[in-house]
Amino acid sequence: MDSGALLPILALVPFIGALFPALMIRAGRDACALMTGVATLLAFAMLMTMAPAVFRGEVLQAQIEWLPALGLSASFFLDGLGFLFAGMILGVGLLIILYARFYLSSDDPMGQFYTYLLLFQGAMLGIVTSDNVLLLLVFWELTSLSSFLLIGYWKHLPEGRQGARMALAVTGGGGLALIGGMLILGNIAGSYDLTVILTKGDEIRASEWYFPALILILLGAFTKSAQFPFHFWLPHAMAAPTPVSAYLHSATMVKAGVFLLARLWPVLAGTPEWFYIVATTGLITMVLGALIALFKDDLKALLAFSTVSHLGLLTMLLGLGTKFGVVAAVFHIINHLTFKAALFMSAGIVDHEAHTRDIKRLGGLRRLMPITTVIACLAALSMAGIPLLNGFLSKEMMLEAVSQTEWWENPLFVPVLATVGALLSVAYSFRFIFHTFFGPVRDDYPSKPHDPSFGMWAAPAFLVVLVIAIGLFSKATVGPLVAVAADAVYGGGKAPYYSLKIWHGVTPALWMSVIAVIGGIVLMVLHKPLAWVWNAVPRPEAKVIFEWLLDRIVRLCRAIAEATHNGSITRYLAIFAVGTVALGYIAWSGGGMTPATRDPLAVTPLAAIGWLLLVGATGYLVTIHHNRFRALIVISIIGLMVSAGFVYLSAPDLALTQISVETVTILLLLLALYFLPKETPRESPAWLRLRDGAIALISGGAVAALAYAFMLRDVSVISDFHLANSYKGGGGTNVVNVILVDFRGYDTYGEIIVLGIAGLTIFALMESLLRGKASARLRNWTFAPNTSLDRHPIMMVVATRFLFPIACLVGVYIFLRGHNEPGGGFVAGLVVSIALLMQYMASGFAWAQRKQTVEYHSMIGLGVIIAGLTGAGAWLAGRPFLTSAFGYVNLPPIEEFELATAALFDLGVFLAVLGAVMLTLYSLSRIARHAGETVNPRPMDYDPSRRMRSGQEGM
Amino acid sequence: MTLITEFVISLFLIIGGIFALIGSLGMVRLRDTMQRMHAPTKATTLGVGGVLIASMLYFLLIEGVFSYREILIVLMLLVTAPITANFIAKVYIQGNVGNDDLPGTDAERGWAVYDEPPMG
Amino acid sequence: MNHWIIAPVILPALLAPLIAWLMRFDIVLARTFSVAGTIVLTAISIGLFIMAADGGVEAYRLGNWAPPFGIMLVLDRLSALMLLLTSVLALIVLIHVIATDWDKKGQHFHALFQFQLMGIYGAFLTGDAFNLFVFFEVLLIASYGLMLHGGGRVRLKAGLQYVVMNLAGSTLFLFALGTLYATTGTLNIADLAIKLRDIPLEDAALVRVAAMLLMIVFAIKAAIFPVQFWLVGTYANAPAPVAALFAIMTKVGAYSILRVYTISFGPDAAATGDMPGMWLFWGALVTTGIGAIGVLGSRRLMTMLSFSVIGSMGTLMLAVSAFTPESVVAALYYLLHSTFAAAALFLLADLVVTRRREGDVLRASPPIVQNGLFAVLFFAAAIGMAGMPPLSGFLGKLLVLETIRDMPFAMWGWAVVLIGSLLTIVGFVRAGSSLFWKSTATTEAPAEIASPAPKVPPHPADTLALAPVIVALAMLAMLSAFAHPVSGYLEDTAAQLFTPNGYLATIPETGEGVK
Amino acid sequence: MMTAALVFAFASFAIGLLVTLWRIIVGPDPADRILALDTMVINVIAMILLYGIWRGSHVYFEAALLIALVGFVSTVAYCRFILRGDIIE
Amino acid sequence: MEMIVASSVGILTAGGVYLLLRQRTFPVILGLALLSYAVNVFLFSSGRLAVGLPPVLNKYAETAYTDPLPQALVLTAIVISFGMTAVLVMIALGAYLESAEDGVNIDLKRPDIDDDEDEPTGPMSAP
Amino acid sequence: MMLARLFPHPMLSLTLLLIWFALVNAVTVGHFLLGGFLGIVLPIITAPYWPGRPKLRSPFKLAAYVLMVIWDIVLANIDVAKIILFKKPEDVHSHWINVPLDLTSAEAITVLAGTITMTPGTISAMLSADARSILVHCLHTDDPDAVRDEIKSRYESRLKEIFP
Ligand code: NA
Ligand code: NA
Repeated sequence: MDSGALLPILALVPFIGALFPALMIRAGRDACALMTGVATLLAFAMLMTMAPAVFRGEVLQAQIEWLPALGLSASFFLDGLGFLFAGMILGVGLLIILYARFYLSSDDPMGQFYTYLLLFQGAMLGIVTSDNVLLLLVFWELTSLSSFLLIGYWKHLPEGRQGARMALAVTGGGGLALIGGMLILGNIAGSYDLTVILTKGDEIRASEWYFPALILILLGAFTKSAQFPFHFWLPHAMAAPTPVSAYLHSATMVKAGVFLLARLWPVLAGTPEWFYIVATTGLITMVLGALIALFKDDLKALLAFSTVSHLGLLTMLLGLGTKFGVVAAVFHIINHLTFKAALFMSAGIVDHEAHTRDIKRLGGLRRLMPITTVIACLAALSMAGIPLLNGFLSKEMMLEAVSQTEWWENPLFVPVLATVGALLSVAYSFRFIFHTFFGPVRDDYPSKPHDPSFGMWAAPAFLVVLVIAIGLFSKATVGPLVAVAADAVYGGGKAPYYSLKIWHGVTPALWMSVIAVIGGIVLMVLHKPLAWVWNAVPRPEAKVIFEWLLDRIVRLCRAIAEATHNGSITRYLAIFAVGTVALGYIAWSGGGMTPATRDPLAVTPLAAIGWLLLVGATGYLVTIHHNRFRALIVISIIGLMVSAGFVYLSAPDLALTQISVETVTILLLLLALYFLPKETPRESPAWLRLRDGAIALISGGAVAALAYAFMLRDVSVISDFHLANSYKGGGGTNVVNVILVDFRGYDTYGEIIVLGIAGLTIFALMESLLRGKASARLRNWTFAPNTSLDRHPIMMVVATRFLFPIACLVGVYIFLRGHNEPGGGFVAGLVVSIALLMQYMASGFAWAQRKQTVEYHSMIGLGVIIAGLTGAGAWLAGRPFLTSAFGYVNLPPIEEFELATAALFDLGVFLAVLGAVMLTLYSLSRIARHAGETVNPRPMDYDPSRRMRSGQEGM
Repeated sequence: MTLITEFVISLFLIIGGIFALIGSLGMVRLRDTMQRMHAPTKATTLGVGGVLIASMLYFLLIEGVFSYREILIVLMLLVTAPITANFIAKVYIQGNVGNDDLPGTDAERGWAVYDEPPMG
Repeated sequence: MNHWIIAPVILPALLAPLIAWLMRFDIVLARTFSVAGTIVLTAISIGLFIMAADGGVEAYRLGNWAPPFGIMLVLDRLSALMLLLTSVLALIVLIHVIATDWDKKGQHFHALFQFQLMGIYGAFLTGDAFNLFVFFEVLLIASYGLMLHGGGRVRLKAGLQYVVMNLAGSTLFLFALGTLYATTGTLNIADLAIKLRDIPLEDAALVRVAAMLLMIVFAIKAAIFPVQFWLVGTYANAPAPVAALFAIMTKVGAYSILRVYTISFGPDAAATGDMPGMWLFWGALVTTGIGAIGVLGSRRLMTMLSFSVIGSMGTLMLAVSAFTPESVVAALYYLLHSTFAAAALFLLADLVVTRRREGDVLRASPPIVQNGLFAVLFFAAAIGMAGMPPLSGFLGKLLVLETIRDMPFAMWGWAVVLIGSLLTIVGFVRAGSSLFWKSTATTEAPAEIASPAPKVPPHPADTLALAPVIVALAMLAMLSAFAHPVSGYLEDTAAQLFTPNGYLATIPETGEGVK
Repeated sequence: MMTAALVFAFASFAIGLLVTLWRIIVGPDPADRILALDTMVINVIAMILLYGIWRGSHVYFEAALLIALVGFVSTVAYCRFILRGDIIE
Repeated sequence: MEMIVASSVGILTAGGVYLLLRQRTFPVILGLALLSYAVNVFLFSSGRLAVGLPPVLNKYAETAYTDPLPQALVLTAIVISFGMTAVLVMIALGAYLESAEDGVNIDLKRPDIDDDEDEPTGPMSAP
Repeated sequence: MMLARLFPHPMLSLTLLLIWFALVNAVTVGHFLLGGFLGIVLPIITAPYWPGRPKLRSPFKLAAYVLMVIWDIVLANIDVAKIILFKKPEDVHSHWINVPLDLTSAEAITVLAGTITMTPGTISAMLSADARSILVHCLHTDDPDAVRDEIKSRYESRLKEIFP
């Protein structure tokens, strides 16, 4: 347990280490590389301290709560399998760090590179040490992200960008499938802890959810490990710098899928589904990858497809579902790592030195770069499975594992295909060797190649040493590791018999191996004609299909998104209306209705007349709405009828408010209509009008039915309290007003703020209009001809001078009586606004504005603040916001009168309303004046008394 | 409530109603807009006047409350009716009657709709 | 009675008119007061958050009238959480606005901003359905002003649509409230729950209509199918920092649904039962899909981000639709996450778009200054929004998937969320590639195109301009790192919603008002 | 008797309302429509006063007064719109 | 009477919805105005109907009153919708002045923005 | 001067007080004070919109004039009613009449125009741009000059005495 506590730190080290290269790039490239190396070395050292325990067969664990609501914990565990992979990740990591230091050119941002590399390393380390499948998912997706950054590292290359995107799309997508699979798995097992899940193999395999989970998990694993048909991304990821290819695409990331198969082997393997899907996929991938590799001229592409092939091999081995297959897989994982990383680095060296990796332009390098040649050839021979090298050993084990395997009762299918795979592997390995390093020295290399500095070849050389060492002394070198890792995979029990010796005697596997080598050599010799045939035969190109598919998907998405969100608010609203009615109906039909409890009120002729007018006006409005001015006149009728209806139905306050609001609204609309087109064109086709009519009627019908239904049913309401307490507790007899300024004064407070904001918004909008494009349009405004020439008619002016103070008086009256009778601050504010509007209409805005002493901004501000402070005043008495107080004053000879804080609050309402309306008006008028309208600055067109005065002067 | 009271109130109500009807009839019967304007500006206003007097009498004689507040409405209508009539007439003239179809002003300036006011 | 509860409403309501009235010609003064006010609001929010954390439900009786007769404010864990979220977001956005001089592009920015906050706080605090309407209107009308800030042809048109849509929505809100009052006789959210107990299913047709209409109203705000269409045009054409602030506006819809359909129309109410959840599920499902499709299909960055907001709302509401304590935890976690993710993206987009020659059109453009830095930030923000680890989106997504597991059509939910994530990732990757990588490739601008000069001279973004984005991203990281304590608070919050004894106890037993 | 008179008055003004609506619909001139609307407002005022008599209540007086005021203002506005386009110069 | 009010609400709603679905700002504003009337009456009617019982207390008599609460709510709604309408009118005017047309719809497709891929690859074209 | 500032329009102040009594429907000390206060304050506040102080020579003559006009209105309506009820529409002979004005006060001209509109068969349609003429529409007459002369003698002459 003690050493287990190191695990979280181990997983964190690379992430913390990643900060250094990013932050200290100014300290120099060596420092960067050094810090990266130190971080990796530190992690490696920590891992090694845990080695003894692991080799003793212990499972190290550590657990930190993270998101218990989800069952996600930062739990880590380390067993043989994890140890094997962690060792590979950190060990190869060290080599890659060294190699990259020399490989990257001075133009490349090295700090970035090492940061990404460490991020990736940490993610990988996390995958292999996670004891919680959700945590594993976290790291899984992190590898996709960090590899995206690494592949796209050379962002100036379009292939880099494309390759990175493709890799992320495929592996990220697989990761999402994996999420689904893991969640199902966790559900079946009742825990997301791997150590728990691994004990529930029987339950999982028996579950009805086994198959979906299997498919989803395999999608994750296969995409990551580039299994057919998801293999295509891997070669394109080769646009990455070679250190990345060597690290991610041979040694570590692509093995994450294989790791997952191995990790979940105890719970998922052993079923026919597993066998047929996994083994078959692996087999196909192995053969297909090898075949393509044979005909690739790009060294890295060749290696990439060979990697695909070997990953297929590993997958197939795990798919067999036998313990022996597991051992072979584990062993081959190690071997593949050693030779393939060495090969990638060698290819990188060739590329680095010769400035090309095209086999067709290479050859004869053995004389120019002997060290590289030795390294590369040994590694390639191992890849080909030539004896004395480690590749041979695991290939033999593979062939032995498959030699007894029946596939759909066919005993030959698997062994034959496996042999073909091995044969192809021999062929491309030899091609790699001979076409690159052997043959005559050429004089047309893009750059004269020679062996690189030690720093660059040290890492591959070290790996090749391992290749030989394992090949010769497998048991001594990796025997315990294979044992402990394989044991971790199949979860204990009796180990199968296996031997890591070079000579097993004459077995079927040996024969298969011999056939492979001979056949491979033959193929290599025949490469030229075969390549001609290969290139002549058309075949689907995975990348093109992928790009095409993605392009189609993007286009489809674009088509859907743009067709649905096309900016037609008309359609949005139609959908809204239909949807609302439909959902409302569904809701209604889900419940019952008891019979009506109220008798309907009698319909008086008076009401019927009002109804007739309302209906007639509405219908008329809809028919003639194209004539905008006339539509406004008709709207007036509707407003008038609604107000009259409120009078009739005992709502005098509503009537007052409705009629005054309606008037102000119409004035605003008239002001706006001055600049707007006077006609609405008929642009909807008949069917659309019909459709809209249908929607309208359905909506109207629904609303009417709803209102009718509830009006005939009684319910007990809270407002009985308001009626009972209005006078007692609120000091007013107009209950509606007391509700507004007291019971629900907070609503009113919000309401005046709405008005205030409206004023500010309108003002701000006007200001921005006068500075924008509209400004130019306004300046070029042509005013309609044939307008009347009297702007401020004498009669209107005189009448207004008389009516204005009276209207203000009425406003004061309505304000003061609001608490006890219909009225109040809001209506009063509107009345005074209307009075001012009347004044403005009479003498013009310019003149009236000059006489204006109070500023409208201030009025709004003052109103809102007065209302707010009145409400807050209650705090002084320790009462909540808006608690009202009132009292009666008796000062003879004046009759007793009431003073209420509610009145002060109402004053705030009054001011805010007045300010907002007038600010709006002011804004609209400024637009008109900006348009260059000629203004008569005098209050009346012509004051006849002037005539007398001037006449007198004349005399 | 005495018969006389009721009779007086009813009388004013009926007078109001009759003038309202006449106003409506005028709006229907008369041929052109200017002619039609005569009906509501006078008849309907007087009709409302009748109702107002009835209302005042009603509250005075039956509810026992003297109020002359209804007069405010009459005042309002009396003050505003000429103005609105004036405006509506101008709307009609501007749209339908040319300057030449009107009698001359016998003054320096033409009719207000068609001529600018004197400066100064 | 604790008067601090109303402070988040009153403070901006007093500050805003002062700014509009006295400081409208002095931007420095307006900025100072706006920032100071927002900081104080944040402090108050923290205080209230701590107060609510002890599990009590505190009611504030406005006008000293007992609920349900007067209006009450309610401070519980949920409202405190939303307040705090709003405050932090507001501070982040405000700093960005000041750093980028957005507030100078029109009149009254700070006044409208404060009013906007007031409306949002009011909506989160109120315990009254009609008052919720009022504060919806406050926050909406302020948002109209902010949305139109700076003007311009397209923005005005988009603003027009935004206003029309919301006016239609407000109308529906009133229809819903009318039906609600007509069928229950009350408006108080807690009292509704009590009244609803007495309405059997046989008599519930009308109240069910009210519940459904309310749901649609909130769905408009939360941008749930079929009333999500408006969002794209609005967000894509709003000033970017305003779009960032709007990240909380969709959450107001989500909050309202959470509040009303757990307290008033809870899953236990016989009248409505599981109706809200059932319909919300399908709406959310389609929304998630639409969001993902739009992200992949967008040609403009701002459109893409808008679609990503839609997608995140769909995912969030999927979790809500289960209406279980666990699903509410998931929803709230995702809510916190998606708020900051959207804010980070929009703020970053603002910094990038104003520097690019091609604006927010996703095609190659000469590289901008600090290309690498912006690329890194975009990558992080995209990871956040697309729900990739290590940021909180991944955990949020897992939580959502986990909690909808037992719903009848959960597999559909899973499929849509997961496939949607893939589309989103690919979409963001393509966008980032166009914005940052390809620009590096086309260093030399095509000379033959007489390109208009960038709107803003390509000066580097200073620390003040970068800080908000970085802070927003840091919030994602912290949500992820501190998932345990966060989810702990959320679990308590959900528990409070599903055992609303405390909330219902705000209604006095006697039903007698005190004064 | 008074009830009958009241009904008669109601009916008379109701007919007035219908006639004005008809006039608004048939026009033909904007002046006709504005005039009809103005008359309609006066008719409504009369009906509100009649309603006050019928209910014996003063509560409706303010509505009538206010309608008289706003009716005037909106009539002037409609006219000014036709005459000058901009109702406030 | 209930039928009268309900049908009025319905007709106002229908007219409002129809105008709301027009393609120019002005009819849309008119439609919203109609809807606002409709919803005000609807909300008002949630207090049920009563003739001649205004909720103005008579200090000296015990009488019945109609429900005052919906009236207060409607008042608030009227005021708010007034503010909203004013803003909408201004925005509509602004949009018209800026763009010289008064449609409510915009073309979000923006055909001026072309696709911009790394390589314009036709379907199945060989690399 | 001080008084003029305090009472820019004394008649208006009085009118406002009377209107206040009408509005509150009560004549009490309190309302006298309140109405009086408003009667003083409102004219002061609104004074900027009513520059100049219209001269009113004789308020009593104005009252007499008003009573005469009200009586005329009643008669006018009966006249118009007769025309509407009993005349065939095609027999209604309408005329435009130009009435030259001697009045020079805006208030006086307004009152005259209002009077014309409210009294027998005439509507004042428009002023001339220099307010020297008034255009009158006569519903039915066969002698337009007589109508013009009656307006001038019956109303304008009286108004000349009231408004100097
Ligand atoms: Na009038
Ligand atoms: Na006359």
